[in-house]
Amino acid sequence: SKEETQKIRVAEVTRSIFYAPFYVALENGYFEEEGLEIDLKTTWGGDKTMTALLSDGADVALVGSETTIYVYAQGAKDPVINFAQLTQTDGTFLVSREKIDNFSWDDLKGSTFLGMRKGGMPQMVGEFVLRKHGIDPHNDMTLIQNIEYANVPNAFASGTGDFVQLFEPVASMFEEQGIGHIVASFGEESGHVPYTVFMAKQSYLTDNEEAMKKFTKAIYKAQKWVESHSAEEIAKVIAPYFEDTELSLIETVTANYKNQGSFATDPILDEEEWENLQNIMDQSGELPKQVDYKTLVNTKIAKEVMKK
Amino acid sequence: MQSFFKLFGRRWIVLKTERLLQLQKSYVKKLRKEKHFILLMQFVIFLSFFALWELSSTLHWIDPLLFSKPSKIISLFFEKLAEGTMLTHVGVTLLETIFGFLLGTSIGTILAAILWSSNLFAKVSDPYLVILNAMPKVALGPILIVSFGPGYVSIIAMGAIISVIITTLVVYSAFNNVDENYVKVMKTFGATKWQCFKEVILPNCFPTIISTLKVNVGLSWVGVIVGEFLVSQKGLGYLIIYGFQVFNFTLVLLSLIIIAVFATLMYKLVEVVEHKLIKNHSNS
Amino acid sequence: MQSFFKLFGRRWIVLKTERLLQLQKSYVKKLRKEKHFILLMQFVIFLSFFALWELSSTLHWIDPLLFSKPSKIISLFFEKLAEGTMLTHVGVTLLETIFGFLLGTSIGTILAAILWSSNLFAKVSDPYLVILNAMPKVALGPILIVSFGPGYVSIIAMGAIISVIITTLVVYSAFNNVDENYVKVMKTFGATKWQCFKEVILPNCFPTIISTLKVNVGLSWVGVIVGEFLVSQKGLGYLIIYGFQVFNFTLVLLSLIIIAVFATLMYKLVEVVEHKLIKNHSNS
Amino acid sequence: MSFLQCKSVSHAYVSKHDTKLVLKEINLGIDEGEFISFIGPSGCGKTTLLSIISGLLNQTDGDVILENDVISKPNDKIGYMLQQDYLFPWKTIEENILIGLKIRNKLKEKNKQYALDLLKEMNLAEVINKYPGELSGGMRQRAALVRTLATKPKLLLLDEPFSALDFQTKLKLENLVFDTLKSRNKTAILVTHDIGEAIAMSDRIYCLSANPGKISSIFDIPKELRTLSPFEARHHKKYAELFQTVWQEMDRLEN
Amino acid sequence: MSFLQCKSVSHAYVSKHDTKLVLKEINLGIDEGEFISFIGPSGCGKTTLLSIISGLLNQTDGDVILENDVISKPNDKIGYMLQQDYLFPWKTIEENILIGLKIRNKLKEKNKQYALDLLKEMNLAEVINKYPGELSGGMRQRAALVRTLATKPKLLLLDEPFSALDFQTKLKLENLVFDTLKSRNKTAILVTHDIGEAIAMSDRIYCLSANPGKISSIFDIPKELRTLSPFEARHHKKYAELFQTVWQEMDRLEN
Ligand SMILES: Nc1ncnc2c1ncn2[C@@H]1O[C@H](COP(=O)(O)OP(=O)(O)OP(=O)(O)O)[C@@H](O)[C@H]1O
Ligand SMILES: Nc1ncnc2c1ncn2[C@@H]1O[C@H](COP(=O)(O)OP(=O)(O)OP(=O)(O)O)[C@@H](O)[C@H]1O
Ligand SMILES: [Mg+2]
Ligand SMILES: [Mg+2]
Repeated sequence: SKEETQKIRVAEVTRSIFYAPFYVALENGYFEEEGLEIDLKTTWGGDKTMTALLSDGADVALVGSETTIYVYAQGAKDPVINFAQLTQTDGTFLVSREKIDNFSWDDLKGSTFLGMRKGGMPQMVGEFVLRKHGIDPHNDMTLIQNIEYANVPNAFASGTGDFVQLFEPVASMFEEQGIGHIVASFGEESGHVPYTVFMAKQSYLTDNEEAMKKFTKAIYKAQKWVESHSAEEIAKVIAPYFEDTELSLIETVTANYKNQGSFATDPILDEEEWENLQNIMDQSGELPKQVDYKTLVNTKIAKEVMKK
Repeated sequence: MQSFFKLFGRRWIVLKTERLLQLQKSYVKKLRKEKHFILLMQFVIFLSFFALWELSSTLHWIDPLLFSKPSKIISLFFEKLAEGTMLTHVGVTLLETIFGFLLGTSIGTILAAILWSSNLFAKVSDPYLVILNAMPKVALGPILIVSFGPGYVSIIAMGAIISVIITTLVVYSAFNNVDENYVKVMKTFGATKWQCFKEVILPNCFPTIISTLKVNVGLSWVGVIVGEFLVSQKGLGYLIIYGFQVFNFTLVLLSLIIIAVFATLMYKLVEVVEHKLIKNHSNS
Repeated sequence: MQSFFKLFGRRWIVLKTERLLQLQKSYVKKLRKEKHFILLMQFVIFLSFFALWELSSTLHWIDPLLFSKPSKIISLFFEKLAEGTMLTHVGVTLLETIFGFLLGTSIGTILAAILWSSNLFAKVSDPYLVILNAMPKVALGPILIVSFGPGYVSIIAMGAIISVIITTLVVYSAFNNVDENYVKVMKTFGATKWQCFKEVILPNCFPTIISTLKVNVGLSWVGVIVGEFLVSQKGLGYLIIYGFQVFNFTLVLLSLIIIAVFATLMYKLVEVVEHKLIKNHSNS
Repeated sequence: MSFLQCKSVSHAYVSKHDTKLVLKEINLGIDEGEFISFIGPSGCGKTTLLSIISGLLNQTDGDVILENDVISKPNDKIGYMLQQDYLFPWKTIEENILIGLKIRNKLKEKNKQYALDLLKEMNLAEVINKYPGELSGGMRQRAALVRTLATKPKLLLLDEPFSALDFQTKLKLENLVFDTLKSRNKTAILVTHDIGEAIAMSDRIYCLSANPGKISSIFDIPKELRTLSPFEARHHKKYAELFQTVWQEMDRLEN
Repeated sequence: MSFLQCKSVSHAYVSKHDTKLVLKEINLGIDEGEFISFIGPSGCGKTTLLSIISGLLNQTDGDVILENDVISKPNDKIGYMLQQDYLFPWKTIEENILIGLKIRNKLKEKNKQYALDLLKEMNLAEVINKYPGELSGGMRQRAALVRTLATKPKLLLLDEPFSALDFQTKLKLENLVFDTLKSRNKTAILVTHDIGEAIAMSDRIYCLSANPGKISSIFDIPKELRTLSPFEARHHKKYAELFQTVWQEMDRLEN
């Protein structure tokens, strides 16, 4: 019903340019158009985001799909269901300390690699990509995986490691400052995965199906807008969400992501992506058990929204 | 020689007040000189620290990206101040800390009173108190988030929980260490247990309670910062985490400095309150 | 009535030793009964806590996903023990804590001695010490990683840094509060400042130093856990973070329980050492 | 029957590891208005006996009877003054001296006036709003006396009230206390280590021996000394004689 | 010239807000072997004077001369005993009594033996390995005396050494200290509040008046009393007379 606005509490896993379409939806008023009021909260880290969702501190979470598998594997009675995809590739980049003109993945052999913490999506994708290029992450190089997500950049900047796996905008910043050089994108290498997805408890989805449809519709609208606009235009719209980042940097980063097709163009989480995710998790030894696509993914909402 | 002394002695009597005044004057002068020297030294240290920082950052002796530099921090500070966001962050953290602090102290004191009132209860709960006390409370972060949700409540709970057990133990031991002769005096007048508590035990331990406040302020800051590291949208701990996220070390260091300033102010405030309240308490 | 007393008095003399023994016996009996009751109550509390937990988790009064349940925790414990990984984690954290603790205490004591030796230096550094003391040290975590690199050193540094200033302040104030008459006695024998320190100041403050140990153990745990939250791939703090990350709350709670056990053991150990060392110290 | 009677009072402290008989069959009777002293070696049970008489401690055996009432808990008629003043440092002198009336719910204007008059009599009127920490030892002890007397007890128990004072102050306070109590016809029991004090102030001295504490001898003070103020008594020749006798008795008890 | 001479010794404590003249022109001479007492109201500067004589405190004016040496810092020839024993609780009695020799680097077998003999003389041989906390007040004070005497000072400064003890113990210790010092021909200065003690122990009494502290009167003790032990002296008739005189002087000084 459009007369009354419904409030939806969203917990995002972090504040990142990677989630540009979401901020576009907020900033361009797509949610308001649908009669939704979004109460956005940043709950740093997948663990806290999922906890917020499970302990009813939030209605919808924006976080990696792997968490839904973890939760399901622990025997949740009311599992968390993925219903709208936001990003479809990994968002990290491979940054090297020295400038390398003709980078080949073999350069990583024998080096010290500063990776992400165990159990998270970036780490799993990182190892997956390395393996894909014939590198055994635990034997062919010195792998440092002990650092909390937010502290990885400063560990690298203060001299640890030859290579580092970094999120934006830090990767571009390092490039700018000459601390490191982006040599590859994990997003390009990983193939499509449900990297960041909107999800909610099953019970919530059932009880608020209409609202969730509206929510997905707003997201879809934003995805189309992002697809059809330049990085410069996008950066301008989302700038208010990144107070302390320079506009030019936002633009660079947006362009990077846009160019490698990180932003999903529609909210549907495909089965192929799902299996890719499980495959990646399995290779890292973090997959507690195989979970059927249908069990944790709701495509009905997205499909209906796209039909209209 | 003796005559010299006689003479001197005599002269001294005549000049007595004058001489004393002179002694006083040179003493005060020495004191003032020392004080000025100390202030100067402190100032020099302060200045050279920041100057060295600025210099080494500018000359790239240290990585300016990681260690920023004072001039940048100051300009960021004014920028944030102009925007008005800094005040909100500081306000949020301060409020959380004060709430956590007051909660922790008052709950701790009440628990101590309950323990005091029932010896049996105290004995039964002893091992649990020891465990709770030894437990590093920051490890409970995840549990708090699960229990209180990811919001202010969790942060304040962290600020409170970190000080509540230690307050209980310290205040309870103070209750028990009250010189029993004070209680004996009360008992000779036929006082009840509650009267003894109200008139003797509590006022006697007031200084201890106030002293725990000083410790608790510090603990509450730790709790709130750790809490804000885990869940927050606003506040100085949030700024640190956020600053890291966007690799803005100027912001991180600015937040650290502001935390240091406010933590110190709060500590000093409690100290002033302590001095005021305890003044009449001390027995000569 | 008087005759009764006479009689009673007489009887009493005869029965004296017997009567005393009986008094003693009934007293000891009462004590034992109370002790048993207390143990029983403690056990009942312990049991009902875990039973209630198990029950409410099984019956879904609380979300078993978030709060796990004791039976699962226990089985996970044995599983991890069989794998042998648990021992490594515990060992790592314990070592870090012990190192941090020893470092913090010894550096703090040395700093206190330096402050004591130079009054001027103490006065100059006073405001800086106040700021450093009030500063919530956990906020410095990121800075430590930048300075000491992402590894054990940072964690141990965190465990040490969190206790070093408070040790300095407490021990320095103890040094200054030594009854000056003890020093006066030394001075009448023409003792130097160093002799006074060695023979009087330090041994006099030994109990205080040992007492700060008890506080420091707790602080070091906090520092190490926070440190492990930030950088680590082993240790109990790491297990908590990891368990949280993969949403295995059973692991989180198991780690918390193990932390509680070891923190308590370490605290008790220091307490025992304290009692042993202080025994002869106390003046009657 | 006497004003106060102890009948075969015995007391044993029971602890986990042993039982110590501290008082053994103390029998004594004190008439109204008498001033009695207990002396004896340290640890012989003097404080214990006072605590029993005051009703703060329940004896193992025997009875304490005050004006036909058996004492088993603190009683309005008894005032107890401890070795140190134990004024409450966080209360003003006024609050301190009125605490007894307050606890007993007798804070009527009349009683309050009585206490304030006593304070004036002790030359403490001008410190009424000060805190104990601001007073000298002698002043504090006097305030403590006022606090004890404010509730108008008939029997005063004084446990070494002067031992923490310096010699001159002590001599002066002895006189003051003596006059105050005599003029109000209070009955008093004084515990002291100072033989001279016992002789100078009291009508009768009970010497206690230790392990277990029992009455080993009783000295009646000659009339000549009784009527004198303590300070004067100390310079009477009978004083020196009696001092020697008691000293020897004490010496015997201690070895 | 006397053994010890104070020449126009004055002292003022200077603080931030005011300067207090505590001692004003103290002139005195003490011969070797003499036993001198200082008495005076609290705060008249007795401890200050002792500190100056001991060299611990530097006077504002005047000179202290001991056997022709000007005293300006602690000196081997002087032993100082404080009001309480201040034995180090963390050291055994043996370590305590040898600390002076240790500090002065004189821990030779001969000196050590001297200290241990003294300890035996004081009846403390069997507590040599105990800690001060396990001793009674009198024993502790005796141990403190041994500690002071162990370095063989020629001049002893005693600052109210008996004030924390109970009456009997005090009388006994007075005798012991008196005998010990006399037999070794030590010179001694005793500070006390107890007029009786001053009369019983010393050869001469200096009465100090307060604000600023100066010598207000000197009492020479009659020969009859000097030769008696303190305990006996207290019962001599000249004692009572002198007591009255000094008492009145003190009373005058205090008001
Ligand atoms: N609460 C108690 N529990 C066990 N023993 C006690 C207790 N109070 C006193 N005693 C013991 O009883 C004995 C008598 O103690 P009490 O205090 O009555 O002696 P006192 O004559 O007053 O000694 P003092 O002259 O030193 O004051 C002492 O040996 C003491 O150790
Ligand atoms: N270090 C100091 N600084 C300032 N004033 C002091 C100091 N020491 C003592 N005084 C003051 O000097 C005066 C004399 O002190 P002193 O201790 O010498 O007196 P006293 O005669 O020994 O007193 P008492 O009999 O109480 O021991 C007192 O008024 C005291 O307050
Ligand atoms: Mg007693
Ligand atoms: Mg003095």
